[in-house]
Amino acid sequence: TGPSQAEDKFIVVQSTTSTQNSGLYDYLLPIFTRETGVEVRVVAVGTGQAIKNAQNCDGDVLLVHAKASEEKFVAAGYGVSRADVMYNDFVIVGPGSDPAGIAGGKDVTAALTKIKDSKAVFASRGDDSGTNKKEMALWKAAGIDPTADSGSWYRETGSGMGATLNASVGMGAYTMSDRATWIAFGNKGDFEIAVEGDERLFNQYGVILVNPETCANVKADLGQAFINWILSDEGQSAIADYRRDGKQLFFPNAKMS
Amino acid sequence: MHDALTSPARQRTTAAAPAGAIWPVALEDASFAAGDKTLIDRLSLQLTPGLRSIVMGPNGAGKSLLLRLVAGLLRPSAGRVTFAGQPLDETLRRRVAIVFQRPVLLRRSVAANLTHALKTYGVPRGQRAQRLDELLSLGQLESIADSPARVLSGGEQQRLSMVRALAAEPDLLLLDEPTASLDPQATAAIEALVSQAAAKGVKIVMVTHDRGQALRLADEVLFLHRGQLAERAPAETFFAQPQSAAAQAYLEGRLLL
Amino acid sequence: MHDALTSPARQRTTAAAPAGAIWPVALEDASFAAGDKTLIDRLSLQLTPGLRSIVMGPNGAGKSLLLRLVAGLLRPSAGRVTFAGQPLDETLRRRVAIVFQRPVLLRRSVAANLTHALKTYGVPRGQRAQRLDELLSLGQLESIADSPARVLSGGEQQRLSMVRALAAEPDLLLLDEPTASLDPQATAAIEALVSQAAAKGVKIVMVTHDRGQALRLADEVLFLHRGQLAERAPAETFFAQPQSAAAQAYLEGRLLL
Amino acid sequence: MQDFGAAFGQAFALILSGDADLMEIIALSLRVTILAVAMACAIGLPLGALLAVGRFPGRGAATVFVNALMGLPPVVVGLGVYLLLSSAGPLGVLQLLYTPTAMVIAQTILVTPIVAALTRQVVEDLHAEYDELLRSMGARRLGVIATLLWDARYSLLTTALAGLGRALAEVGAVIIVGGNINHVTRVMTTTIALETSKGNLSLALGLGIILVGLSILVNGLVMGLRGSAARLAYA
Amino acid sequence: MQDFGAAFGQAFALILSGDADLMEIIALSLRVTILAVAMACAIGLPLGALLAVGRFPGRGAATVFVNALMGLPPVVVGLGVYLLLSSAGPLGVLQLLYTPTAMVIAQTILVTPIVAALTRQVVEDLHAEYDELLRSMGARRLGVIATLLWDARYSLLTTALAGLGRALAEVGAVIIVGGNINHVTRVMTTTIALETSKGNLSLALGLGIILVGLSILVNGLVMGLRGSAARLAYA
Ligand SMILES: Nc1ncnc2c1ncn2[C@@H]1O[C@H](COP(=O)(O)OP(=O)(O)OP(=O)(O)O)[C@@H](O)[C@H]1O
Ligand SMILES: Nc1ncnc2c1ncn2[C@@H]1O[C@H](COP(=O)(O)OP(=O)(O)OP(=O)(O)O)[C@@H](O)[C@H]1O
Ligand SMILES: [Mg+2]
Ligand SMILES: [Mg+2]
Repeated sequence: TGPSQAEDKFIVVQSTTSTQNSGLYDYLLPIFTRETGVEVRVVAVGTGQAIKNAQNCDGDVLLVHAKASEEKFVAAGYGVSRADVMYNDFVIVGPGSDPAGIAGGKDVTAALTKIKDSKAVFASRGDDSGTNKKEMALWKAAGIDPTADSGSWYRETGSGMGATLNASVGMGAYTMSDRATWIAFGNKGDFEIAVEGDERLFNQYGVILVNPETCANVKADLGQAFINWILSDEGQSAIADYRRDGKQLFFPNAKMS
Repeated sequence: MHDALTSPARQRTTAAAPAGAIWPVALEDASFAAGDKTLIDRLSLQLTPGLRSIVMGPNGAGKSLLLRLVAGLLRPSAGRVTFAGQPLDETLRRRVAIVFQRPVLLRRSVAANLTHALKTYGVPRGQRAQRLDELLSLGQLESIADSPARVLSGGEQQRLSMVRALAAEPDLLLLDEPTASLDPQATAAIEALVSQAAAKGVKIVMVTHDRGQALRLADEVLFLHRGQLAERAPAETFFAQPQSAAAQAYLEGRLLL
Repeated sequence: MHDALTSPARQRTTAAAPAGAIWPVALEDASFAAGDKTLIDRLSLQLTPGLRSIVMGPNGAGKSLLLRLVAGLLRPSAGRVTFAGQPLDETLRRRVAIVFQRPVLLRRSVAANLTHALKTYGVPRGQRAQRLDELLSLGQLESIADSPARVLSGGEQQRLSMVRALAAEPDLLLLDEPTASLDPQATAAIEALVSQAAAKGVKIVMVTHDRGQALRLADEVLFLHRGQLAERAPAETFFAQPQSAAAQAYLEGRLLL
Repeated sequence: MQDFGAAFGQAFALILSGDADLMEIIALSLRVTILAVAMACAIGLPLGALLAVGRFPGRGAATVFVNALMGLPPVVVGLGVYLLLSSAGPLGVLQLLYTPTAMVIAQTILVTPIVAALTRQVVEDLHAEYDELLRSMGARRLGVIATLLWDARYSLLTTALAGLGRALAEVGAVIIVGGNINHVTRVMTTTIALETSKGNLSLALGLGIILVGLSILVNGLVMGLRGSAARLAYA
Repeated sequence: MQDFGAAFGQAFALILSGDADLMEIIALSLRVTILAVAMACAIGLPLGALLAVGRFPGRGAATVFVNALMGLPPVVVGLGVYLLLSSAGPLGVLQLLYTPTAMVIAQTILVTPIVAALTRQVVEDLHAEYDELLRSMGARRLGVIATLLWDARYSLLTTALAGLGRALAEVGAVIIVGGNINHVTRVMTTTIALETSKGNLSLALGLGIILVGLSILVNGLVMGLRGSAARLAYA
């Protein structure tokens, strides 16, 4: 069980795996708990599952990165309001041998086209997550329907980011990952970032308080306190301070009103 | 067995007389078939208290099956077995005890086997210790009370089965070759016990191949052959002048086919 | 049993004479203890071919344990059991067969039990069918060859165990009350078989409580009492003038303590 | 291959360090598992025995059903329990989701069919031997079950150990209903899954080695106790 | 509660639709599971029997070890096999990672200890009865094992079914070594996990119901065959 002083004062945050796997929470949350005495319990699952769990009132705060879904969530009355918290970006990673010859590029659609043309193996999460949705949008922008080749050069792993990265390394396949997960990832093998910096690879995280009117059990005060803190200067600078291997993983961009 | 005072007959008088009559016990055209073999063949038979009935017949004649039918352990495939006109029910069941040809003993000590039986027969907890001592002494089992029952010698196992059945204080006692592995002394002791019990009103139905034993104990003999009752006669008549060819051949040790 | 031509003795002559001598079979100060009980107590004994040895003694004397020690199924806790001076080894083992007091039958049909034994005894596949027929007829088991062995009547089980042991064509045959549940005809048949086998040179060691049987079969009697060899004498001497008090009491059916 | 070496290294380093977080996680793993197995035995042993000795219509179907439930997918059990315990679910008011209790419930559901199905087999085998005796004694159903369970207790240990193995190794259900919340519902298997998804494969493997070591320890303890019990008592 | 209703609805709709993807997934699930259980039995039955009848030093320890391996965490097995088969691993040249073969290997490793441990118990119980007879007949070790396995075959069915249940329900190992790749290595359990992570809980549950139905079908079939076999032959 958790620290005894917070036995009752805790909130549940439904979140994605990237924020958890990158170690951000392990850095961030103790600071908040120290200041407020409120324990934050993170349930890190796929974005879809996190939203579904929040719809079922099994959390006080939702922190994910799928803006369209988040706005739908609020519009449907499940959440009070949505606020930007921070961003990072997606990168295309691949084996050092770079079979598709895309390394060093910046244009993501060009890179995807090369991958398809060379039939280099590409691992997609294929799980409807925020990352997956972004990837599909990029394919579409490149005018490619990769799912037609699913099972051959295009492999849908139907798994989380970490599992998909493990699979990519195992298969020598390109894949798209958020930068935070990639930097923190421990099983890189000879993999390197091939494509980065395209502004279409932008990755926005948002935070939402679950609506206490739909969900009577939501701890609105504590949840709001957490949201206020994370959006505050203090919380934002804490996010900015978090580094792995000397690299900043998340860039705060809250617009406090 | 050396202590007649602890015979079951004495104990019977101490137990409350059980309600419900069981006499006559009757087989009415009862058959028992397994596969396409008719092993007991439309057998009709009445048993009433009093006479000691000895069942004889060649190996495989159906003696053990007959005892099982009477004990309600087998359901006749045709015809019926009745107790005072009724089928055997739970309340009557404990008034019939059977000693199997091949002892079945629990994976427990000798004493625990008997305690289990006393418990099952509904002897109140407070009386069990005393009854246990009586039964152990009755079976001359005191010195091996704590041995695992399944390592006992053949004769010891038979004696244990015997006193366990006596613990039931039955009205009808079915014995399947209870002295087959006993030494002369134990055989004599069991025969004495059987006679005592009979004298107190317990109906005895006993299978034996031992002609001498049958002569000593039998009031009447039931001779089974190929699942049928070939002959039923007072003991003297049977041994002096067996009527059926089968019984004649059996008694002379000739091959029966 | 009705067909002397198929006796094991005849078949022995057809099998290749096994190498290695087993005689004399000797117990040298052999003891067997379980827990703190000494069940066989420094017993010394030599068995040589020829005389039919009948083992007698009260229930629990240790007769079955003695047979198990000789058969190499129990390891003496002190002393040793030797065959021509050597401990029993794998090659000698098949020259000793034992029929247990309580038949142990495989969960198979009668025929399959015998086929299994023939296979185990190393009878070549081509000869098994014929040997099987011989054994079935020897045990009068033809009509129940396809019955599951474990539903056989007590006598049928004993006959099956008996012919299974004969299938081994042993030099030493250990029989533990092999006729205890047999009808007079089957008893006579087994006794005839035993005599025939003995006549052909098979050493017989047989336990029985049946004085008549002992008188008919015994060349010599070994009388066991409390795990010790109380008396060993030619049959006539033993029954006419037992030397030990224990044997006297036993023969008279008196209580032995 | 160096990963395997690294894994053993990590395992030893972790154990030797006596890391407080690790100890907490191990303790919770054991607590949840042992509770779940105890509950599963409390239900599964009598249930399995009933299937073995009962003579009621539908017994064959019930047996097939219980056997089939050995193949209950953990994720499905996790989902089912989640839906029941979720605030939106019928038992939401109990506020059990994301607690160790929820994990115990999910594991109990997973393990009970295993215990029941294996118990049925063991007890049925023994019942074949005891049936006629117990019926001839007029033993009631409950007495029969008690007798059989007691006399088969050494064989049933293996059944319980099979359930223990399943519970100890299980991750799919507990991660859904427990949420793998740090310091609250994080157990060995969910930690291993987390480290795997972080790509810390040798750490994950190291934790796995510790978990297997734990399993060996518990099994050794149980078999040791069984041994002494069998030697001591024959009641 | 409406989720449960929806789940059953989804399950039926899916089955009735005869969806080709679903059929492909079910077929692969069955293929992988049955192969793995067959291999696990081929290894586990004799191994368990050997543990039951053998009299060799270290037998007790080996038994504890096999029992403990029933608690092998699937994720750990998955990782181990992944590291062996990955391109960087010692068996990388075989190119087996992310193939059904890899899944069969992982499941075989998971199921074998279960089959072996349960077999040991069943065979040991029977051996207690047959031991003296078989020794007196001079039966060799192999013959003893063959005799015991054959005579215990009906009891051992439950053992195999326990293994089957485990394999059918397993997700942690196959998702790592199979990769849950659509049309290649996607099986029922990995699909359920995927739909769960998408938040399609009632679809996931529906698939779970189909999987349990499958398990019931297979178990029913096996028990039915067993019944007819037992009735027909007593060889
Ligand atoms: N379930 C069964 N299936 C097939 N045959 C059976 C079954 N039960 C008994 N039998 C056969 O029925 C016959 C009668 O068996 P039973 O045990 O009653 O004989 P018995 O008269 O007691 O003989 P014994 O003196 O040898 O004990 C035997 O031939 C036996 O093989
Ligand atoms: N493993 C054991 N542990 C404890 N006692 C045992 C064990 N095996 C046998 N005994 C005891 O040893 C004694 C001798 O047993 P054994 O079976 O040799 O007797 P027996 O002479 O064959 O008697 P019976 O005529 O009744 O068959 C018995 O009292 C029995 O209870
Ligand atoms: Mg009989
Ligand atoms: Mg004996």
